[in-house]
Amino acid sequence: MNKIVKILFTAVIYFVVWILLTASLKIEEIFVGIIVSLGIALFTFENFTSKGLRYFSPKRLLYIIRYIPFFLWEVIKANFDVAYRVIHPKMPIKPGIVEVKTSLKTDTGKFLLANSITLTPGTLTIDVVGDRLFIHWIYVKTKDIEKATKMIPAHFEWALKEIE
Amino acid sequence: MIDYILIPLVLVMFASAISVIFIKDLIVAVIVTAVVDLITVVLFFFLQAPDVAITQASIVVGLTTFIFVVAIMRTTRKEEE
Amino acid sequence: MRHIFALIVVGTLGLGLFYTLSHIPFGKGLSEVSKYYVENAIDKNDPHAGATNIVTDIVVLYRGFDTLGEVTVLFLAATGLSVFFFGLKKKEYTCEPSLIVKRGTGIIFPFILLLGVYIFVHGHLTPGGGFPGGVIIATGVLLIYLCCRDYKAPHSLFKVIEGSMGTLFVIVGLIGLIVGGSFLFNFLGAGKTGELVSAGIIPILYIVIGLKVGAELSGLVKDTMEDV
Amino acid sequence: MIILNVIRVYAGYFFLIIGSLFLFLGPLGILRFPDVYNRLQAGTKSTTLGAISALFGIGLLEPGWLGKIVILILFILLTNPVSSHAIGRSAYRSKVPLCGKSVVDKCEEEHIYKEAK
Repeated sequence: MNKIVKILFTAVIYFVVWILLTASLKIEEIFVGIIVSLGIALFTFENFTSKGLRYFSPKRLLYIIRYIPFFLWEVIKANFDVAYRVIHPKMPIKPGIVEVKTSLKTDTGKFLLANSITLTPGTLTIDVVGDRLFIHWIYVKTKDIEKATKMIPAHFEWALKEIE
Repeated sequence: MIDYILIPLVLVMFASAISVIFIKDLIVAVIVTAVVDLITVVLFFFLQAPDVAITQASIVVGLTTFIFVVAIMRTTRKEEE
Repeated sequence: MRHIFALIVVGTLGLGLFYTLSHIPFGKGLSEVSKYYVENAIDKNDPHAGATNIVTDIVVLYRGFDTLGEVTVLFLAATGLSVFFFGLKKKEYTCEPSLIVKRGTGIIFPFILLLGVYIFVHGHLTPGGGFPGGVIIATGVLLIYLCCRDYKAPHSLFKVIEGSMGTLFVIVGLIGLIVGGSFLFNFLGAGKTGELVSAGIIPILYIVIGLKVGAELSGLVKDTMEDV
Repeated sequence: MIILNVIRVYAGYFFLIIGSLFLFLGPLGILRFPDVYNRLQAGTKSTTLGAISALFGIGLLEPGWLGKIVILILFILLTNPVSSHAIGRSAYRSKVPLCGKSVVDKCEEEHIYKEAK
């Protein structure tokens, strides 16, 4: 039962991507899309998802919708930050690798958190060991684990905790 | 017009093709070869053969490089004097 | 000494390539064969037409027999490579792949497969076709082999797909021979250009070639990554 | 209606220009910064936003391609940070040193790296 739900969930996601790729709603395109997405979902659902249709709960969708603009704004800020450091003649950098802790449990959550950290101002995930993340920081403000945890991952965890 | 845009590309292609000969680290040489082939992809695209370009891109950048790297992994990485 | 020799070889090849390419009359008038292609492949009443791209018509319908040869050459090359790698010592890996890379691969891999299938299903409508689609599928398999070491690909399935698709290609060609009098004759007609179901046997052949190339190259990747 | 079209086209050009500016900043950072990790930071961030903005500009110029462009943007957001993480991690594992300006290296105290050294 659980397996069928997972396959359905993956097939729905692939089907949406297929429709976006073909950019048409003709009957034959939809037919081929359903066949292809079900066929690929049969092989790959184990690697793709661990929760199945539970990702579609309204609360998660709400948090995803709230997270995306916040995240895009952070990406834009990160770019102006990098631009400032690159163009400034003295290059104001003080790099170092710091350690932070995350409270996210699942692999998908850690993956999303690491991606978000890499794309936001001045930080780059170097490694993940258990619930500890090693982060290269272009301008180290604090060396303390607790303070750094409050400054970097806590920035995103309010949403990712619900999404993961 | 387009011919003049292509001149620097072809020059880079020449330079990388020649530098492959002198590189001692074979992995670096493979990557530079991939650069040469990527420029070929752009040339195909400008000659209005997009399907050839797609095939070239996926085969050259994906598989040829991979097979070279596997072969180097199982022999030696540095070229001997 | 070796370097100078290699330099001379590369220089000669480059000059030859430059000379040849600069003398090809691109778009300056057509030879007899090109004229035939242009007149017949654009004519919508001719059964030898139907794709939105004239190159696709030529490659699949007029030169379909060559494609069969290409697929055979690819099969021989893959077999030869797997024989070459058979029994060589396996490389020891010193560290585990990162959790993030693993998870990212798990999410991205099916979309690569989907893109490959999209490219060869729409081969007669967009640039692309059987070969690029199959190679994209194989690169997806390569990615998952590199990042998830415990992944076991269905190897027997690759063999089954490869064999049956090769047979199907020949069967489609033979049906054309019976119906229209030539190997790979377009017995389904051209249809309405631009639709998904059109261009006769071109989509069928592209799906066959795509699955065959994908299975073949995935088997090659498996042979090189997963030692016996 | 015509005014809307004009706005759309000029917005498309604007996003293309912004995108190419950021794509230019990435290589500049790679040239100026001192070590691998700082260079990766410059490379990842500016290529991500540069590519997204340029693609969005193209999407505005050719509205029929918007579906494909949404997929491309999602893929870039998913894969670009993963690849830079992989490069950074393997650089650290191959013992590429941090630059002289660095103030702290917590990774050094980690046991897996100690065993490797």
